[in-house]
Amino acid sequence: MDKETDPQLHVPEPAIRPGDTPDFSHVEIPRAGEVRRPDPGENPQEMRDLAFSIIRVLNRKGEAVGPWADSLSDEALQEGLRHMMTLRAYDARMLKAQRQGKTSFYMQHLGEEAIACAFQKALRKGDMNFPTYRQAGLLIASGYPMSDMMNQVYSNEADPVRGRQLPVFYSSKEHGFFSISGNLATQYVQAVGWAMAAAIKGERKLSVGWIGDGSTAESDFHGALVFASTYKPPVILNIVNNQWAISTFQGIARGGAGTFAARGHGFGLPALRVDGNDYLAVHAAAAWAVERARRDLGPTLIEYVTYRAGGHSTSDDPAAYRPKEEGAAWPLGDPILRLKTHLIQKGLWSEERHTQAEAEVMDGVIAAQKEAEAIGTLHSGNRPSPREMFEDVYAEMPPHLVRQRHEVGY
Amino acid sequence: MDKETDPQLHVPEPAIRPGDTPDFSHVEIPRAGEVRRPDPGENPQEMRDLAFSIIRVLNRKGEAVGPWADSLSDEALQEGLRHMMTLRAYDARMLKAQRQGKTSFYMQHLGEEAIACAFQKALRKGDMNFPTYRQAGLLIASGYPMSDMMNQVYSNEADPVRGRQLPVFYSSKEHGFFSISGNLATQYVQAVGWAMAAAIKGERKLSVGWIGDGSTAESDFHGALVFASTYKPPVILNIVNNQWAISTFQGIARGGAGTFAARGHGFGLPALRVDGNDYLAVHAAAAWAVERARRDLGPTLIEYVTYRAGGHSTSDDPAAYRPKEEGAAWPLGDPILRLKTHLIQKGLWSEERHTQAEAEVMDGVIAAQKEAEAIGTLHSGNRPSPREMFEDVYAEMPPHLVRQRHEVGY
Amino acid sequence: MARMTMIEAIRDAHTLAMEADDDVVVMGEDVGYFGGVFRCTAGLQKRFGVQRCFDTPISELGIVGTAVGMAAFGLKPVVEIQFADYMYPAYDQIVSEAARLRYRSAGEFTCPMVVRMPTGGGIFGAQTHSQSPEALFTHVAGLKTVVPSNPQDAKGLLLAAINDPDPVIFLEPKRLYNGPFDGHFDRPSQSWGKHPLGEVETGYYETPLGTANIVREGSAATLLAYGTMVHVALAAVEESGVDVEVIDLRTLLPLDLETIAESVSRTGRCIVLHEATLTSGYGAEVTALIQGECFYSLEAPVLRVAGWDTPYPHAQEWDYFPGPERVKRAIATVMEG
Amino acid sequence: MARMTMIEAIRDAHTLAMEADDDVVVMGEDVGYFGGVFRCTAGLQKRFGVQRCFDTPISELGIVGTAVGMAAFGLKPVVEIQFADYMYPAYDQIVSEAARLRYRSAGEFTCPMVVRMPTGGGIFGAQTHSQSPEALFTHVAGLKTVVPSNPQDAKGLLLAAINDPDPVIFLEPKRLYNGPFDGHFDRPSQSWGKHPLGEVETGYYETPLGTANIVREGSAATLLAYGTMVHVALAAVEESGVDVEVIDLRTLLPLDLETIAESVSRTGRCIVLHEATLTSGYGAEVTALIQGECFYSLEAPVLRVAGWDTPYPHAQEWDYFPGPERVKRAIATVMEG
Ligand SMILES: Cc1ncc(C[n+]2csc(CCOP(=O)(O)OP(=O)(O)O)c2C)c(N)n1
Ligand SMILES: Cc1ncc(C[n+]2csc(CCOP(=O)(O)OP(=O)(O)O)c2C)c(N)n1
Ligand SMILES: [Mg+2]
Ligand SMILES: [Mg+2]
Repeated sequence: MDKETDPQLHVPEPAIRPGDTPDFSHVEIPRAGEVRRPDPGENPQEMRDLAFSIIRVLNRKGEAVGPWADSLSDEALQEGLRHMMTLRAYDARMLKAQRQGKTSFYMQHLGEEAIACAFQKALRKGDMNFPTYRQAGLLIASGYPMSDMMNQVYSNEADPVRGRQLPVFYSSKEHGFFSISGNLATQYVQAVGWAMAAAIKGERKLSVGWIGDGSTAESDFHGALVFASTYKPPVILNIVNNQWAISTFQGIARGGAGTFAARGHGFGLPALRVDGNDYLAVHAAAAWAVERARRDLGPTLIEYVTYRAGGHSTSDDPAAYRPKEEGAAWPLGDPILRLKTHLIQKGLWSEERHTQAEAEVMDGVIAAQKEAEAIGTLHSGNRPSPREMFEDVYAEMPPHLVRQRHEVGY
Repeated sequence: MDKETDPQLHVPEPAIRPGDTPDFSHVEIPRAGEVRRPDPGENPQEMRDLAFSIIRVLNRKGEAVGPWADSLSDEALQEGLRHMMTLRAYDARMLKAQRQGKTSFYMQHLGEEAIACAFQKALRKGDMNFPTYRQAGLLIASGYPMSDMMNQVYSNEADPVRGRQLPVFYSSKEHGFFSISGNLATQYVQAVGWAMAAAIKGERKLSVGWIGDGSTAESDFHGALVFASTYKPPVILNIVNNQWAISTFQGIARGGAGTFAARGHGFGLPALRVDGNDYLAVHAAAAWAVERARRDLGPTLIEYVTYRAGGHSTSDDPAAYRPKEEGAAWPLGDPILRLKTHLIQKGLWSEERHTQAEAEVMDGVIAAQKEAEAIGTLHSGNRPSPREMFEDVYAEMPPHLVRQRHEVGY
Repeated sequence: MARMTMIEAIRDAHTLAMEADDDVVVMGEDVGYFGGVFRCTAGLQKRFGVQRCFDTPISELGIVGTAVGMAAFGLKPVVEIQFADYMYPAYDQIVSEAARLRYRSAGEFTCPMVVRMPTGGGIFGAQTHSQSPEALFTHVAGLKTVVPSNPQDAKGLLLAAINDPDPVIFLEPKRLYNGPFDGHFDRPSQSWGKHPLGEVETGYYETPLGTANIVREGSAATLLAYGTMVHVALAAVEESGVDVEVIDLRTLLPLDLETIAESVSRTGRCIVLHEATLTSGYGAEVTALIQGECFYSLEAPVLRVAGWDTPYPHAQEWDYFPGPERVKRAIATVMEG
Repeated sequence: MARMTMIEAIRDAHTLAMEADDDVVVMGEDVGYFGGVFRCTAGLQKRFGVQRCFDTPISELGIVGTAVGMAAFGLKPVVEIQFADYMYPAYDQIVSEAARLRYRSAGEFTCPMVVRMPTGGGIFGAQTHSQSPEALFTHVAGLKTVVPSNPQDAKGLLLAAINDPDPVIFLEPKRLYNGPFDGHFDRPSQSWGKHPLGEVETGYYETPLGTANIVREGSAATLLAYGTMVHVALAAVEESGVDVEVIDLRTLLPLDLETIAESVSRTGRCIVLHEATLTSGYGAEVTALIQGECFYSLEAPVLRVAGWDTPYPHAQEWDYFPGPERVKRAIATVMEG
């Protein structure tokens, strides 16, 4: 044996901290179009390479290149741009509303808009997402009314979840958006259970689990992979790697693994790694995984590489743990800008139309906001009755709750 | 997209069930000596192949061959044989004692003796095992007094854990054997914590986590791999794949992964797969992983391929879920027989010496048993006082427990 | 009517529920091919196929977590946790997810699920095969908690639980699986073969959740028990010669407070029994409720007889188990008070 | 003496413990570089290095599970769970492992560990940032459970907890971090800057676990509270004009039953307050104990004022929170009884 060494705790550290100059040169980024596209039916053991590269479609010039291109029509691309712009405008208004004291809390999607917006377009009615708090794009891309989103954020009388949940914890069965939990990762394994149920019933529906990079460390992530790997139900397991988990960089959760996608290899699952700021790449990867599910070929794990450009939530100030300029230095760019460039390059869009669209989108958001605020905001106007506090604990209210409700005077 | 299919739940089933003829032809077993031995310092990414083969040293003729041979001296091999024989004799006597009503429960090691016995010899004083209930070989190979093991099994007055624990739930800090929990997998992550502590203090000690194939599905397995992969402390993570988890075959826990060792790949950990019925292979793999730990190169994951030849415990009758003859058909043979053949082949042993050793070993076990039974067995003779029931809940007994103890009359 | 052990009654309930409703699926560790380590699901896989009764990986989190997803889809999963002592890895999914899904989605998603688990001691199972964690469930809004004490109730309560639109924790006192047990560990084991409640109604019936059962009428005091302790209570009362009323709570949440309060108001004395650890056990809640409801009728403080505040030991099993001697002493004390 | 918020007091306790003993290590989600989402560990990593204060992956199981291993090695880990609502994934490690290690190894292995977690509501955190799970710990033999209500106690109790040879659950009412809060949500926030208990002893001191504190003497009734509810209690008592004694329990287990029983025997009336869900909450245990200890002195049933048996809602926060109005009504009721 070689010489012994005193052991040390190896605590991973990000390369850069406040005061340093942002540097992403260690992030290996392949050129767009470079990664192969195997047939969805190919043996997962034969496609391990896909977990160590990044599937990209849009190149620097905004062209769609390579085998993952062309999954979307021109109209769909324009719609996609509008969804992302809507989400960004929505975020901006809600952040402001929170600062104005109209609600208690908000979480934005800045820089990550492509992922949920594009993914949703690969699904159909009857499919079910089990989202985290950073996938409102799923609702927007599925046509959920924005005023209802705001009613939820404001916990007003029209809030679909009756004021019970923290802002952004939406729920819509109709739109394939499972009620958000707030406990990280718990819903990842539920997504697998939902797909198992679809398999048991032989119904052609699939489910989608969503999780953040940091949350993959949780137990439910393992439970999900174990059950998915064992019963092979129609589920897609998405990991949104936005580089940060509040103040903790992704190296802490990832440890010695090269990538999060690699986690799938221990379970024999096909694992893709995708440019999360590339609307086209996200959609193509989603469609590939959806095809696997619809052909009953089993689950797919997908890691989206992106960057959380904003604070974790309105309670967070990222300047305390990363350089302010880090976002601007992020090498995968801005998803809206990239799709816009692509559309312009294709002759489907222009700077003028974009400016106009921005105004239209903002008008829409403001109109929805007016509608919602006319009903009420957290501390003013109509809010759900205290009576509702006691409802839906059970289908039927048991005697002890009736008693407690009476004590409050209802 | 190709044609859609109605999804189905894919429930893995063992190839053979009671009534069928045992058939292990699907188990791929490489020839002894075939698997390469990389330098322990080699990049884990470069040794993924080791998780998909089986490291073997003893060939059919009982010769030690290949790059993993020669980690043990002649004396050590003879000692190893004696340890395994002792464990088997101990098991036989304790099973009988349980049937005679001398205790409530017992769990045997039949067919798996090599793993813990050989592994222990790669450790040194100060190292700590976090074992499951099927690693009594660690105690035997480290010279723990057998009568104390029996005192524990009998829950008598001399039981080191004061009658509090189920039989076989030993504990010995001195012998590097952490108190057994009974909740599967929980101690796997504790082993990582123990090694983190050694790393924090810079003390040259390592820890070893032990887990069964079935138990790798538990959350703590993931927690252990996440923390091990992140902080790279001196820990060895052992998986004993004995093909069964009570009535459930290993395919249920393993799902779509080729092997349990492959679980390490998602975390960037070096992962070995070893013939668990080959004393020499187990020791060599252990020594390799120990070298990694002592050089502060980080954790190692090892899967031992073996077969649980007996029932899960005295409460189990495996004939209900697998053919009775399956054990005999197991292609990796019997660990004692294989080491014996090797020693004979080397001229270090003979049938006569073996018969004589068997008798000696059994005498020793019986002598220990007499000693223990003179103190008492579960339902007869001296047992720990009910007073002890209230001790060690806390370092100092709080008032409410003193009160309760008084109620019992102590 | 048919003679059944509690195991057979539970199996019968599964079978009837699965026959009645295709959406009922059963899963857990060793429950499929083998039929469960206590045989409660034996035969189901053969009868209903691997898609409706199957073995799972050893992950209580995974079992309950996937069951929540299945229930949200529209199935009615009935899952087995091999021993209650092993439910902790699933506790987050039970407490944070199953229990709150209806509430947080305002009824849009629901979780009609049953989590069965064997509880209690008396089989020399030590700390990891003897626990009674009911209080960890009764504290959680959104859950119902049921503990049967005999085959007839076990079947009817399980059918009611499976049919319930909300998550139900179904705790099965394993010491009662094969026969009633009154705590006299030194006497021969009883079987359900001769016990009146081993005579079980055939066919589908439900025993409504939330109704207690007065198993022995009496006037001198009220003894509240559930699970194994019902039988201990009955034995202790007979041996004490005091005319104590014994109530089998059957459902801990919702609790049949009316029946209890009526009895205690009448008798003026009350003892609450359970095997679980005393401090913050379910007996605390019952005691607190009774002293509130019946304060002016109480002649003596409500007494609790429960497991000691220690882990469940192996060799000292019978020193730990709250048997008839302790209950008799409590009866004497409460009658003096 | 020095002016401190509760956050600063907790930070000070960490610093002093780490200075005094190299074996004290601190870890948790965001506790390292950033210093914790509530800043309770700010500065520790810089001062003591990454080997003694570091960020962990988001795995409460992993945090507590590795801490158990570290404690068994001989360290004294102090870990933070970001919100008590997120402790469930670690519950198995706490209950089955940390709490029972000394017992099951007969003292050979021990677990001197502190698990800190912010609890309680009042910050519009809804169901996943508002819970008070103390009863889930007090039911578990082998754990101690502590809830400070002010900076002076928080520091002394935390130092005592770190120095304790057994696992201690340390619950920090997050609504008290920056100032006392008496439940009058519609009045301006208070800070610790002017509160007498914001004046904290400098240097190392321990506030012994298991001793309650009479924070207001009185003769008409006894109000038992802990954490945020201590301040609610005091406000309600002042406003009620009734001469109620207020006791801050500080440690729930072990409980200072002597001080409580003495008080209730004297006043004959008692109210127990907590923010957690009523049913099977810690108030049930205290009520059960008091009706046992003080039965013959009680003039009225012990009353519990607690959170409703629902998840903690967002918009209805102040309908849920047991504020001074509810406490005043309880005082009136108990005085009538
Ligand atoms: C079980 C649990 N633990 C901790 C938290 C607190 N928490 C909320 S978000 C968060 C970070 C999550 O990071 P990541 O998974 O990367 O998602 P992101 O916020 O980056 O989208 C933490 C620690 C929680 N909500 N649930
Ligand atoms: C948390 C938990 N769940 C379930 C059990 C019940 N149980 C005891 S052993 C066992 C099978 C374990 O199989 P494996 O991990 O393969 O180990 P082996 O018995 O084969 O050595 C089960 C399910 C337990 N002890 N703990
Ligand atoms: Mg993230
Ligand atoms: Mg096994």
